[in-house]
Order: sequence, then structure tokens, then C-alpha cells
Amino acid sequence: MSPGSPLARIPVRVEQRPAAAATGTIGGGVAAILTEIATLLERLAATGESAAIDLRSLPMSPSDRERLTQALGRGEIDIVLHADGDSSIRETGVQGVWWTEYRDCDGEVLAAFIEITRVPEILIVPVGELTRGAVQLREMARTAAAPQGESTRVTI
Amino acid sequence: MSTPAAELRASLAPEESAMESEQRLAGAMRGFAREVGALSALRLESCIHCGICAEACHFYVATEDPKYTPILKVEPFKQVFKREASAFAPIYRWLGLKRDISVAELEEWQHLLYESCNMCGRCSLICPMGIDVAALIEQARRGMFEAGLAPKELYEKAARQQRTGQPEETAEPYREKLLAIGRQFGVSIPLDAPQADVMLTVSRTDIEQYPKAVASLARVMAHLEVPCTFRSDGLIAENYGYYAGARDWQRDISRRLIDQAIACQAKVLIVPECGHAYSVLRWQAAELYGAPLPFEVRHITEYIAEALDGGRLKLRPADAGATAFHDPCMLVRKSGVMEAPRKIMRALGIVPNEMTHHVGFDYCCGGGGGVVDIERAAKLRYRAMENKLREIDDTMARTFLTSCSDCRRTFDDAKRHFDWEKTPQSLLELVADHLQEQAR
Amino acid sequence: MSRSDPQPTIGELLDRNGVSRRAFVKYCTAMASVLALPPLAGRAMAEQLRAARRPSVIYLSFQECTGCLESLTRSFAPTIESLLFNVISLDYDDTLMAAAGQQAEEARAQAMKANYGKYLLVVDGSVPTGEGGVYDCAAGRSALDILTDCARGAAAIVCVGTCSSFGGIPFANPNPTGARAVSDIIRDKPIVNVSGCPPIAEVITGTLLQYVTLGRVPELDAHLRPTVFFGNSIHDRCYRRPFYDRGQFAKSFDDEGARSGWCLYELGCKGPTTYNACATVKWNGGVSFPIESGHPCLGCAEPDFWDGGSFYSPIPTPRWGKAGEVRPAQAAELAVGAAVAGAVIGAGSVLLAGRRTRHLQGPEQDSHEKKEE
Amino acid sequence: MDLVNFARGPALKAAFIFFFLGVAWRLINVLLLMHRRDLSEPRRSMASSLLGGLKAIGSRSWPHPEFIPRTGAGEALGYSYHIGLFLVILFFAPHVAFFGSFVGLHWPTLPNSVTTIISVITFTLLLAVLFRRVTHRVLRRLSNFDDYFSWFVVTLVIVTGLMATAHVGGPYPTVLGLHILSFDLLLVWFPLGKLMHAFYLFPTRAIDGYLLTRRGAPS
Repeated sequence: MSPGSPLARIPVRVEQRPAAAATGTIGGGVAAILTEIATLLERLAATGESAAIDLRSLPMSPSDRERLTQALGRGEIDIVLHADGDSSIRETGVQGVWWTEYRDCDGEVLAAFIEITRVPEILIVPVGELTRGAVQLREMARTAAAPQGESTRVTI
Repeated sequence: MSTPAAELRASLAPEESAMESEQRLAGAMRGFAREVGALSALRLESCIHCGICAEACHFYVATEDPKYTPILKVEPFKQVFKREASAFAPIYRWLGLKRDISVAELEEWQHLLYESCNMCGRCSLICPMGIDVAALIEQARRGMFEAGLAPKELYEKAARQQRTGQPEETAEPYREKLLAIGRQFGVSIPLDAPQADVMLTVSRTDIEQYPKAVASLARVMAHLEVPCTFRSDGLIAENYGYYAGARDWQRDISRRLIDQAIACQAKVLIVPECGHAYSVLRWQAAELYGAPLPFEVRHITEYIAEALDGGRLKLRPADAGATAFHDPCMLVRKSGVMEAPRKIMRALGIVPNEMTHHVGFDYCCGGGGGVVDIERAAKLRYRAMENKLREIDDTMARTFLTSCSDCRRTFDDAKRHFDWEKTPQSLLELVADHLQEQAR
Repeated sequence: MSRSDPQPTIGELLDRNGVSRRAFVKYCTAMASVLALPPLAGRAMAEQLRAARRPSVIYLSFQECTGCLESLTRSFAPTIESLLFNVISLDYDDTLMAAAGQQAEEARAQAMKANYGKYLLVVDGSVPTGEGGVYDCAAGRSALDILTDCARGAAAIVCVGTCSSFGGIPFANPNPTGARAVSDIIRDKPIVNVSGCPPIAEVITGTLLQYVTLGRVPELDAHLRPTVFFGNSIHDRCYRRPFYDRGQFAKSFDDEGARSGWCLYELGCKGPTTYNACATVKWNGGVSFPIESGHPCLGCAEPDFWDGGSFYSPIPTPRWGKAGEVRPAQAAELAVGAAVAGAVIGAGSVLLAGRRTRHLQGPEQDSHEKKEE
Repeated sequence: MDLVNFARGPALKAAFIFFFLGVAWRLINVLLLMHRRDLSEPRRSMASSLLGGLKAIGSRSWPHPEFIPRTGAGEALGYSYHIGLFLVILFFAPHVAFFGSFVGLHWPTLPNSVTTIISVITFTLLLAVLFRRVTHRVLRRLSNFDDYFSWFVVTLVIVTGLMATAHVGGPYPTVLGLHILSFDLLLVWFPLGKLMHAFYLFPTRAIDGYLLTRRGAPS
């Protein structure tokens, strides 16, 4: 948009949300979430029970969310899930706390969670899949022995 | 023990007890209906039942019995108004939402309107809505009178006064008594002068009980050298028609005085030390008469205060000691005679020890509104006035003054009943005793 | 399009179509999030769904603008849309289906016959009942006729959009076609209303998914709407709510308040009386919703929203019946008129009171004089 | 929304008309009743009597000092809930939108937290007022249906209003509808019962204040 265009004459102002006070201190909402995560971690350690916090259900301003990600930090594991779009599962700076974002093919976030678990369950392959994989491999071994034109693409 | 019905009959005049229920009801309706007007309607409509008026009424304060709540005393009047003349009256009647008043109710209210109300007007001052409750009570009494429920003491006095000019039959007519008082106290009594600037009237109570007050009036007037006269045919200032609630009789009684004042071309009619007589003549007579009065009505204390102001009168200091003054309700709250008695007291060198409640807010003596005349009311009246007596005692006054013969009579009665040590004295008498002869 | 029994399970279909387990869990987890279920419920939902069989769906369009279907087709990304069609078997939709005319009608008849008592009927649009229903006909039959016919064998009916749910815009005053909501016509079937003009795509798909997962109609509110989506008012979940509570309101669309993102209540926002998921699910894949874009909520998910007065007058604004909103001059006129009428009646009552009191007073004569005689 | 639309639509219109009709009816009835001219000689001039009437409007708002020990608490209770009612009625944002649309004006509002607190206090005071009416010997003796029903109607508006604010007792539109309906009921009841004192208050104070001042009596 060139400065002379009529659009430029429309006054535009970036909306500042009330919660986004630039004080630099951690807002009450962020502190509450951190406390909740700590409680859930303690429970995981004691009983082995996993939990997750749906970020959609938390009314957070973008700056709050920014503070939360900064507080949790980055960990050692980054997983990308290629299933109908690239979803990310990242360990945060706190082990056992994962930041999960499911995205669609356009990269739009479908759902975002903080998971408190040893390993995010979506990564664990169930028994049915294992046996199915075994069947597939045996089939491949059998067909590999026979002459073959083109390879079969396998979706996992 | 007599039954309430028998007691009620005994409290009524023979003409009244002879009335049938229907006559009573019709009478009450007639009386109330006559009192319905814009002003009474506004007052009746405004009440929010806050109950605050009870706190102003010495009958309630003394007994804490809610039936003595002032506004409750006009309930039958209110009921008739709502049912007959209020905005929704036709609907109320059609749907039967407001009951008709009953004879039983009227009979019950006789006690509330006559025996437990001095019409002192204290409730009118406390009402947060600004309702003149006392004015409504006066109107309600008029309905009760038409219902034949005025106590016999008031009814008979009113009837006689209307007929003869004297509330009571006396062996010697008041005219003669008046002249006798003049002889007794050595003052000349100007009587039946064909023409005088000032017409004087006399209180029946003074004639009967306090002759010195009558003589004092004559003495003060003589001292002032104003052409004045009593009139044989318009002598008595009191108006029992007002007390009884007999509107027409009240008018006739007032008219007697008005006619006499006109006859002698008086410019001023002086009411002696009597509260209700003043209030009736000053504020109600013209309306009942149907025209403005062609003369001024003045209370004797007002007249004296005016003379003091004009320098026509000088008083010697009175050796009264600590003094308390009782403001008669009918003079202050109903009539605005607030400053005159104090001006007079100042002239006498008296600085009164005021009671807790004084001037416009003082408690009634308990005798006003004709209550002191009603035999049945005595017990309750004594109870109600105890507080007043305490307030007077609390002033530590030696001298106790007032400017109303009815109040004076009530306090004298209390003196007997309670063995009370104070004697109520007349301010007028004190003035008469301290006239300063002027150098001429 | 119809299948013969026994139908394969959804899981089998997914495998057959090459949709991975993780993709499906991901989808279900996202759905669970939309449905405000606990985050870990997505996995259980995925398991349940995989085991379920696809219900046959017949989608009827009546007096409508196709906005609802437009919204529905924008649900998530195309892949997910295909997922949706793996979850249900859309056997009839005259807008979407390739077949037309006789062929289409036959497909519907066949699906109804094969799945009698089990198929899900989705209705979009109100049903005109005026003049025998002539205002909406397809294949020579009125909408009313088609609806009653299709409803007979339905397991449940899902009304998509405010028109089928509550009558919507066709139902608005003066309702020339005699439009009715489906629930006004069909009374013996479970009905789920997914209102909105249009409904949020995810709310439509979510409701269908919920139905398939549960195998029955979900929990509904008084207007038969699924409480998971319609349980809260826009106002309750609105990010501008703090401004409302503080009494900070935009007074016009170009004032400081509007620019500062203050509450739009005084500009007519119907958020407080509107129950929908706009403030949480939002639109276009969670990009925004009307209030976030600076416009008050119109209340489109509520019955009679079109007749509820101006979109730009606050909720408590008085409305004089069907005539519209009260204007000060009109209110004054009405008040004065009523007061004048009252004054006339009052004057009449005074006359009556006067007659009454005169009557009670009897002939004008001094009462005491009578007594004295 | 059906209930809200009914409450703020036909019901409100009917109540609005009834209110003005009824109020005018009652006021005119009082106004046109016979009035006798006061023929007595006034003690004070017309001007100062009129001034006395005006003064009484203000001065009767609070008891004369002589009466305060006996009546102060009762009057304070009465005034405090009236003040609470006026604050909430006039300064709660949705109320401003409502009343403002009648007169085409808008005025500043109070934050919701403030109006909510005031409403709760006012409601508590109303409960105290009822308790007092039931237990105080004079009030109990004086009270009739009008007193209790007027209390009920006013309290109903407050309670439904608080319910709408607090989101209890049903979906917000239903409770809002009930709130507006209860206000409609208040409008209808207004000219029928003691709520009319709002219109009588100043005239009565002024007229009796005028008459007393005319006599030179305290008012």
C-alpha cells in the first residue's frame, strides 16, 4: 500500500488488550498455570497418572502465552508428526512437560496442549499396529523374494 | 363490670345513644363525605404507612400501644375516602376491594379520635411525607360526630353553647359572673359598648376557675387605654363545636362572636389565654363563615407583645426565679404564636429554662382537644402526661408559666392527681401584676 | 452411495482409505478440544469412533440460503472434510451430490429403505406451511411432505441453522410463507438444533461427531441445542467481558472506546442473550469472531433474532411490539396520550366522587338543625 | 429471547401506557376534588409562605433534631435503600441504555462491581425493612396488602436483576425476561398502590409546608 493510497488515510490502531500490561512481571494467569503444571508433575511422579492442559480453554492474551512459553523454555526433544499436516511435540525445559501443537495441512493450529507425561501417548504404538506392521513386513519380504516392478508406499 | 357496649352508651349523650346503627353509618358517611376535598385527599393518599407519626404522639410514647399511631386514628375516614371518592373508588366498590366501614369500627375509633388525641399537631411535624395528620384528625372527628359518637361531655357542651352561647348551664349567667369578677378584683369591666376598637372575649375556664386571669385581661386593656368592650352575646371564646367535631355548631358558635365584633365595629378581636379558641377563630372561622373576617383576631399574648414592641407598654421585672414556660400546642404548632410569650417574658426579665422539647416541638399538656373534659379519658391522659411533667421537673424551675387556660387547668388537675408540687401560672396574670405606670 | 449391511466400522474404513491412526487421534483430540472435553478424552473418542459404524445421513435443504452448507464445507482443512465423510455416509444432499433429478430421489429412497429407523436426517432451512406448502417444492412434492416422509424412518433429526431450528429469517415478521421450524412439525423424533446463521462449521461437524461417538442425541438445552456448544453465552466467554464489568463501553463505531476494543454492549451487542460457541471456537479455523472484529453480536443463534429490534440497539432497549423500537418522541407521545386519557378518566372519577359524596351528604341542610327538632 | 421480547415489547408498552394513565388518573382525581379557599388572615406573606412550602420539601427529608432519637434509625433505613435503588436504577449500564432510549440521552455509568455491591446492600436493606415492618408493633398494625405487595414488587425487580447479573436461576435471557417483566409489573402496580408516594411526596410537603408557614407555625 503506497502512502498516497486512499487506504492509507484510514486510521489504524493496533489493539492493546487490557491484560497485556508491559510491566515485565509474570501475570496472575501465567503463575496459576505454572503452579498447576507443578501439581500435575508431582501427581505424575507419585501415581504415574498423565494429564494435559488444553490451551484453548485458557483465556490468554498473546503476551501471556509468550510469557508462558518463555517460562517453560525449550527442552531436548523436538518431534514433528507428519499426519495430515505437520504437528509438533516438543519437550519444554522441564522434563515431563510437553508442548503439543496439532496443525492441519495449512499449518493452522487445531489444538494446543501442555502435556504432563513421560512420553506423549500419541507416539506410543499400540499392539494392533505392531502386529499389523509385522504382517506388512512379512508380506514385503515375501514379495521382495519375487520379481517386483514398483515399490509400495506405506503410510504409517 | 359493664360491657364495652354499655360503657359506650354511657359515654354518649342521650340523643346519640338513641341512634340506630344505620343512622350512625349514614351519619359517618355524611360527615366524612363532607370533609373530602383536594387537600384531605392528597394527605390521605400520601401516607406510606411508615409509622413514624407514632413516635411524635405522647399517647403512643407513653403506652407503646400501636393503636395510638396518629394516622391510624383517621383509618375510618381514609376507608370512606378510598371507597367513595378516590380515583379507583368505583372499581373498589365494583370489585368489593375496600370494605364499607362498620358501626363496630366507628365505635372502636371513638376512643382513638376523642379520648387519645389532643389534636396537638406534633404528628404533623414529624411526618416525612409532610402530611398534616392533625388536620385529618379534626376532619375525622366531624364524621364521628355525625355518627353520634362524640363523647357526651363534648356533645352536650357543644349543643348548649350553640344554642345559648354558654357551654354549661350556670346558676348565674357568665355575664353576671364577669361583672362580679370586676367587682371582686376592683377592675372596671367594659361591657356591651356599642362601639369599640377592640372586642374582648373570655374563657369559660377562666370565669369558672381562674377569675384573676379575667381581671388581668381587663386590667391590661385598661392600662393600654384602648377602647374595648366585652359583648354579652359573644362572651365565651371557647368553641366546643370544634372539640366535638360538630362542624355546623362550630360555625354557629364562631358566628356569635363574629356578629358581635361586627356589631361593635371592632378592628381587633382578642382571644384570652386559650389555645383552641384562638386557633379556631384565627384559622377556621372565616372559612366556616364564608368570607374573610372584617377584623383581626389576636391572642392576648400577641396583643401584649405588639404593645411592647410599639412601646405602648412597659413591664416591671418579675421576681419569678427559675421559670419554665409551656407552649400551648394550639398556639404554637397550629397557630404560629411562637415569639410573643418569650418577648413578654423578656420584658418581665425572665429567661425561661426551656424543656427538652419546646416551642414548636413541645409535648402537649394532655388536656387539649377536649380530652380534659372527657371523664373516660382521664386514666390514659394521666399516663400520657407523666412524661410532660418529668420534662417540666427537669427544668428545675420554680415558676411554671403557660398561656392557655385549658393547659393550666390540666396541669392543676395533675397537681391534684400526682401530688405534683408545681402550680401552673398565667403569663397574662404575671403581666397584669407587673404593669409599669408610665409617666404621662 | 448406499451400502449393504453389514457396514464396515469407521476404523476399517479409515485404514482402507489410508488415514493413519495418529492423524485420526489428532483429529479427535482437536474435536475434543472444541467440544470442551478433557484433553485426554480425544484418544478415547478415537477408539470409540473407530469401533462405530458410519450412519447413513440424508441432508434435506428447504427454505434456506445454503449459507449453512457453505459454512459446513469450510470445516477445517479438506483432509479433515474427507475424514468427516469417512465418519458418516452422506447418502443424499441435493446440493453436494453429483446425481440429480430422478436419480437423486431414487438414491434417497434407497438409503431410507436400507437404513430405515437408523439414518440421521439433517435439515437445513425452514419449512413453509402456508398455502399447503407450495412455497418450496422439489420433484413435485412440498418440503412439508418430504420432511414428514423422511422423518418417519429417521433415528434422529439434526437441524442445521437457525431456519430449521427456529424458523430463522423466513419465519421473521410477517412470515409470508408460513415458515415453521422442524421441531414445530415433527414431534415424535429426537431433534438436535444446531442454530446460527450460519452455525460455526466445527459446531456442525462436532455435533454430528458427537452423535456418532455417543450413538445417541447429546445433552441438549431448552432450545434443543447441544450444551457443549451452546452452554455458555457469547458474553460469558467474551474476551471483552472485563470492559463490560468495568463499565467501559464503545458508544459509536469510531470512538476512542471502539478503537480501544471496549465492550460493544451499548452498540447493540446481543452477546449476553446469545448462546453459541463463537467466543471460544471462533470462525474460520479459530481466526476471529464478530466481536473480535469490532462488531456486536447479532444473536443469530437465538430464536426470533431477526425480530428482536435493531442489531445496533442495546438489549434492554424497549420495543413496542412488532412496530419496532421506541423513539423518544414516540415514547413521549404515548406517555402524554396515556396521561391525557388518564386525566380524562380521572376527571370522570372526580365527577363520580362528587356525585357520590353529595349523595352521602344527603340534602344540603344543616344536620344539627334536624337533630335539634 | 421470546420472554425478553415480550417483556420489553408488548408487556412493556402496556405497562408504560398503564403507568401514565394510572398516574394521571390518580393525580387528576386528587387535583380536581373540591378545594376550599383559605379565607383566614395570613400571618406570613404569600411569598414567604410559598418559600416555606419549598423549604419543607427539603427540610422534611430529614426529621427535626427533636425527633431524631426516636425516628432517626427508621428514617435512615428507609432512605438508604431508596438511595441504593436510585443508584442502581440510574447508573447501571444496561439501565442507562434502557431509560436512555426513552429520552434519547446517555449518561455516565457505574462499574458493574459497584452496582452489584450496591444492589446486594439494597436487597439486604429491603429484607431489613420487611423484617422491621413485620416485627415493629406500629408498622405491623398499620401494614396492609399494599405495603407488602409494593415491597414484594420492588424486591422482585432487585432479586431478578441480581439473578441476571449473577447468572443464577436459569439461562440469562429467561432471567433477564423475568427481570424486565418484574419491572413491567412495577410499572403497573405503581399507580395502584403506595408507590404513588413518589408523586405525592413533594406536593404534600410543599402544600402543608405552605399552610403551616402561612400560619407562622413550624413546618
